[in-house]
This record gives sequence, C-alpha cells and structure tokens, in this order.
Amino acid sequence: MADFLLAAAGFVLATVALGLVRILRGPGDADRIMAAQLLGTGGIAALVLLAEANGVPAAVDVALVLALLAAFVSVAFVESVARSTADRT
Amino acid sequence: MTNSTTAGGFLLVLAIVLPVVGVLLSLALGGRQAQRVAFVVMPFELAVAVAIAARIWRTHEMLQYSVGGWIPPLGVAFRADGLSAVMIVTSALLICGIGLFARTQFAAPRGAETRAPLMFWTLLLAVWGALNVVFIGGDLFNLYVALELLTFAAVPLVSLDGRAETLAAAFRYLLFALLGSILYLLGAVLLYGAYGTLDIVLLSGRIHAQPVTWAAISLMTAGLLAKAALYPFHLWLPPPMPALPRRPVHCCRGWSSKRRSF
Amino acid sequence: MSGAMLYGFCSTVLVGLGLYGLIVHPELLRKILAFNLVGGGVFLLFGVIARRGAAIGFGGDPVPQALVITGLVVAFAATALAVALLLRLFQETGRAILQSDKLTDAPSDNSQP
Amino acid sequence: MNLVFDVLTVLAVCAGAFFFLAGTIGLLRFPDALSRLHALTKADNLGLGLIVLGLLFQAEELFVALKLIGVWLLGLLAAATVTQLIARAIQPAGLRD
Amino acid sequence: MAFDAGLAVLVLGVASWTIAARDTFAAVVGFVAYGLLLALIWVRLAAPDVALTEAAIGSGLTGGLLLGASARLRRTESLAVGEKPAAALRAATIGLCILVSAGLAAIILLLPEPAPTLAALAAANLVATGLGNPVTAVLMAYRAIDTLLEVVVLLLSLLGVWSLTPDHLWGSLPSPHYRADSYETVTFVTQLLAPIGILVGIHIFWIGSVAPGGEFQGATILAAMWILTMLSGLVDAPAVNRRWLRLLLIIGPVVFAAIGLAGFAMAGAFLAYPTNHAKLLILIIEVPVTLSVAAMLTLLVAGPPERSSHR
Repeated sequence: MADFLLAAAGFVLATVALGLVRILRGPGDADRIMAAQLLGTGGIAALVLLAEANGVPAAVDVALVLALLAAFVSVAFVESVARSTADRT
Repeated sequence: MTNSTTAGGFLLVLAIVLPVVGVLLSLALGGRQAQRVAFVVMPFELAVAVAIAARIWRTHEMLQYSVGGWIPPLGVAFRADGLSAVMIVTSALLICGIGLFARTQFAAPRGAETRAPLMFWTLLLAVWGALNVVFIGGDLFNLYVALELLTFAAVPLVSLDGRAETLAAAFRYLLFALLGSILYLLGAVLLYGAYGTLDIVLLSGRIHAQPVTWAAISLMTAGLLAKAALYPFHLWLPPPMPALPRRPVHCCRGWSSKRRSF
Repeated sequence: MSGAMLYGFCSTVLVGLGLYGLIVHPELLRKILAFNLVGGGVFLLFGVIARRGAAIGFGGDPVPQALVITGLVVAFAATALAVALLLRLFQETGRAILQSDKLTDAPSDNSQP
Repeated sequence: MNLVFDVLTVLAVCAGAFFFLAGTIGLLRFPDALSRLHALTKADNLGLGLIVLGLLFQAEELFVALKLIGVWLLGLLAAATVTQLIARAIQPAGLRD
Repeated sequence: MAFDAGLAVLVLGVASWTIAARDTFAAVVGFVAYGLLLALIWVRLAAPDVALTEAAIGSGLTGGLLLGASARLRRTESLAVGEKPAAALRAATIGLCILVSAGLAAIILLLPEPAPTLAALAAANLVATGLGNPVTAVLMAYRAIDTLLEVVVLLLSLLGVWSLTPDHLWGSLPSPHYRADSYETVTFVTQLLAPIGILVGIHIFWIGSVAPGGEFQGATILAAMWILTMLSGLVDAPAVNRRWLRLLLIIGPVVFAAIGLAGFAMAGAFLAYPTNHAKLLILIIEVPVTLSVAAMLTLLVAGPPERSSHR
C-alpha cells in the first residue's frame, strides 16, 4: 500500500510539475498564479499521500497549513495585482 | 568537569539580559523614557563588564556558564577569557561614551514620541547586548544568532537619518552581512556534520585536519570577512553614529573565536 | 546512495544557484530572492545532516532540526527588513537597484552633515 | 474488510490522480485563460477530493479523518477564491461592474 | 528513491526559474513553489516540524511579503535592463558558483559514517523537560537561549523596519490601505477563513509539546490570518505608537526572560526549569511568546507606517 501511495504522490507531483510550464510561458500573471495554485493543490495532495505512505501523520498538519496559507497567498497576489494595475493607470 | 558553570558565571548572563531588558522596557515605555532607560542600564551594565574583567583578572581562569544547566554539546555555554573580557569592557566604555556624546543630539523632545530618539536609544542597547553575546557565546549557532542580532541592530542605526545615500549604504551593508552570516552558518553546519557538536571548546578537542574542516573554516572566515570587509562604509556614518568603531572589534572577535577552535 | 545524500547534492546546487543570482542580478528584489535560495540550500544541507543522524527511533537528529526552525525565522526577519529598506529606497530614489560602486563607495562630502 | 478498503483507496486515488492529469493538460492546452481556469478548478476540487476520499478509507482515527476533510475543504476554499478573483481580474475591463 | 530524485530535480528546476525568470513577479511565484516543494522534502527527511515551518514562513509568509513588494516595484523593471553585468563577469560567476557547488558536494561525501548525532542525548533528557517532542525540547529547554535571542532578533528587525518611517509619519498606520472594497469575495473568504485559521494556529501551537508543531508555526498562522483581515479591509493596521501594541510585542520576551531569571532561584541556573514543573513553565512561556511573535510577523509584513490617518 505504501509503495502505491508513494507512486501516486510522485505521479500527482509530476503532472502538476508539467503545469509549471505555464509559469514559464505565462503569458499573463493570471496564468502564473493558476499554475502556482495547481502546484499548491498538487503539493497538498502529495503531502496527504506521503503522510499515509511514510507513516508521518504530522504531514497532514503540514497539508492543512499549506492549504490555509495557499488561500492567504492568493489573496495577497490578487491584492497586489489590483494595486499594481491601479498604480499604472 | 571542564564544561560546567564556574563561580561568577552568572555575570555573563547579566551582561546579555540587562541590555535585552533595557530594549524591551524602552519599547514599552516609549517616548522620552527610552533615553532614561538607556542611562539607567548603562552604569549597571558597565559594572557587570568591569566585574567580569576583575574576576578573570583575579582568578586567571575562564568564566563559564552553562545556560539552563544543560551542558554542551546538548546545551549552550557562555565563556569569557581575558580577551573577551577586554572586548566586553572596551565596548561597554565605547557605548557609554557614545551615549554621553549623543545625549543632546538624540534628546527626545517634550510631547509626542518621535522616531529618531526612540530608535537610537533602543538600538544602542540592542547593539550592546548583541556585542556581548558575540563576545561570550561559546557555541557556533549561538554566535550566528548573535551576528544576526548585531546586523539587525546596526543596519537601522546606519540609516537613521533616512537620506537616500545612507539608505543605499544600509542596504548594501545588509546584503553583505546576510551573505556573510549565511556562509558562516554553512561552515558551522559542515562542522556539525563532521563532529556532532557546535560548542567551540568541544570542537577544539575533536577537530582535526581534513577537507571538511578546511572547507568549513574557510567558509566561516569568508563569511566573517564579508561582514568585516565593509570598512569603507563607515565613512558614510555621521560622526555620532555608534556603529562606527565597532566593526574592528567584531571582526577581531571572529578571529579570536576561530583561533580558539584550533 | 541514500535519498538523504541525494537531497544533500540538491542543497549544494541550490547554494550555487543562489550565489549566482545574488552576484549577477542588479535588481535588489532579485538579490533578496537569491539570498533566500541560498538560505534554503544551507538549511536543506543541515536537514540532510540531521537525517543522517537518525538514531534510537528518531527519524533525524532533533538538534539540527530545531536550529533550522530558528534559522528559517531569522531568515524571514532578514527578508522583511531588506524588503522594507528596498521599498523605502525606492520611495526616495525611484530606483530598485544600487548605483555602481564608484558612486556610492567614494567618501563624499555628504558624510559630514 | 481491509482488502475492500485497500481496493477502494486504490480506485479513489487513481481517479484523483487522473483528474490532476486532466487539469494539467487543460491548463497547458486550452486556448484562453477562462477555459484554463475551468480546467484548473476540476483538478483542484475533484482531484484533491478523490485522493482525500481514498485516504479516508485508511484513516484509523476520527481526528485524522476530520483533518483530511478539513484539508480538502480548505483547498476548495482556496481554489474557489482564486478562481473567482482571477476570473474578475482577467475579465475585459468593459464587463466589470 | 525515484520519488526523491524527481522531487530534487523539480526543486532545482523551480530554483533555476526563480533565478532566470525575466519578470520579477514570475520569479516570486517560482519562489513560492520552491518553498512548497521544500516542505515536501522536509517530510521526506523525517522533519515534519521543519516542514510546518517551511510551509508557514518559508513559503507562505515570505511569499506574501515578496509578492506585495514586487507589485509595488513593478514600474522599475525597465530601468534595470541596462545594468546587467558584462558577459565575462557572468561567465566568471557561473564558474565560481559551479566550483562552490561541486566543492560542497565533494565535502559532504567526506562526512563521517556513521554520522555523529545528538539524538540519543536529546532523548535521554526528554523526561526532564516533560515534553514529548524532542524538537520543542531543543527549542524551549536545551537551547532556550537561542530561542529567546531569536525572538529578540524578530523584535529588532521590526524596530529596523519601523525606523524607516519618515519622521512626520511616526505614530501613524503601517502599509497603504488596501482598497479591498471592490472585492467582496476577499471579505467573504476572510470571514470564513480567519476563524478556521485561528483554530488551526492554536492547534498547531498546542500539539507542539508532544507532536510536530510549536509556537513559531502557530504564530505564523495567526499572523497570516491577521494580515488577511487587514488585506480584506476588515480591520485596520494598528498605529505603531499604541501602548497595547507595544505591550503585545514585548509580553513574550518579557515572560521568557522573567521565567529564565526565575530559574536562578527555582533550579539554580538561568533558563533552567525545576523538573516537576518544566512542562507547565514552558507552556507559560510559549503562550505569550506565540502572541508576541504573531504580532511581530504581522507588523513585519505590514511594513513601516505610511499613512497619517484612517480612511
């Protein structure tokens, strides 16, 4: 079971890493933050899988914290984009 | 027991705790009180410095204190030998001198709290505390924290007047200092990986010539040099700024702690 | 080669990458980012050393792990101070880069108020 | 009984992983930002949800199960926020309010 | 092993992106991803306490701080283009950095086997601290002085940030006011998220004595929630000369130092705890330290005062 879960974590990470190409390509900030959001969700999924696979229950707490701060970072992102576009005009 | 607390070791704790308490108090009381707090702390701290030096002079032995009763390698020790005592007394005299000279320039006006005096007196005490940790810290990681403490206390003092040139100087100084301390930490990490302790005395017993040691020592030296190589910067400082005479002291200490580790 | 050593090599490359960014990037915010990369590399190396020290049922040596936590907090403090200094510098000069060394390092008359 | 739970876990986790794959492909291939956003939401909500569901079959304590569900709900909330805000941010200016 | 290799490659890729990206904003997004991947690595290295800290501070709070800064600096990017260093210098730097990396890699291969460790010593003394989490024991007992000084470091960096205030704005409010009114989503999400976040923060802090977690991780989450309420315009940032704010900032280090000094009388040494009451005393220290650290982190992100009055 542990091996399967580890493999699944690896698979999820690999796919979302592909999505990172979007960060590289852009074109807009929106695409970048979408890719980061996907990576965040993928990271959270990988963490809960690792928690079970490695027998580290605390990794679920890490996932919880990551999920909380993902929301925080997204809000910070949107606020800063809103501000920088307002500054430009 | 070479690693336990010696008589009078509590003086070392006082040398660190007094300025810290001063910083906390002047921040809490604010306004005009910051200067008063500084002038209350100064004589006591000077007395502690002199007491440390006197005790070492009398006993010809190193003062040592195991914080929390935890003995290295698990715990952190403070140590002071003759050289550190000289440093402690010198910096105490310097700080008191700077305090006296800056008395009028940074006198807080009546009424509402103003920025510069509050920051100056608080940071002056902070620099003092940080220097004392640098002088007596007996543990490489503790010294890292102390170096950061010193950086964060000194950088705002550099740019206290808020002019663009001093801000640029402060930024440059901060970058070098941060790079320096991270290189230093990298060296300390390697030493821990090789010898399993960060305590300077224990390290000096275990250390032997091998590539890891050389790499670690050169990284730490490079790190301390990056902090010390900022000498020309002090030309930027307006004369009463206290960070001025302190660099050489600090860099000497770096060398002395290094020398002790061999 | 163990997984821990793999991350050890990863950490050394991170230190190198960060150093490069720190030296080459003229923009100060990029320098701050690069500094954080170096820091991440150093902490990761410490974590690898902690992992190597796994013993008596602990997955790693708790002492370096605790020190990394302290280090991360200190690195955040450093980043926050650097960012604040950078933003203030930007307000004053309208630039987010340092002028070339000749201009800023020369002892000028400004040093006497 | 354990075997049944294990099979359920494998199925749910596989399905979740598939949705992550789908989301990534969508993010890479869809032509405009809004439809990419749509693809992303699928991956977020369903992928993470299915993986959490799969792990719930393995959870031994109620508290751990609750935390897992909490992770999913928070992930959902974060995704919904981002989606909503990005959708507003990339709207053509004329459409706004 | 394959998983570790993939993760390592991924981290290096994201790190390279952070260095190489043209756009600073994109580089910062890369940095947030970098922190997230490092958190995964910390779990693989059996260091969940560090993973929590990395997720909270290293990725989350630092990411938020840098995103805000890069947005404010956006207009300057074109200015820097002309100042790129010469190709020769860059090549030399690349050489130097490869040398450093390779040298370090060679060095860590030479580290002794079996590795020296303090794990046994830390475990043997765990009973005396009354704690179940050895990492917390290191932070709060064995090396408590480092933690006390670390809190002072945070406070000093906050003073440093505050000292950048223009003189006439001293005593005013940090950070430009966020015009969040146009985003009612943000307000809604904050109202939903903040209570949950505060609970999670307290949970992470509370389990720190027995399981991975602790005051710095908990404090970071509390700080993030506080910043969120400020971003959404629900509460305003406090003026820097408020008495309650000053007391909040110093209460943690004051209690820490006071109990440390009381250790002289109670247990014969500075920062020593009497064996029977160690756990209780550590808790009494941790609660105010968590609150103070949360306030410090929040204000560090908020920056120096910039506005003279409320909206």
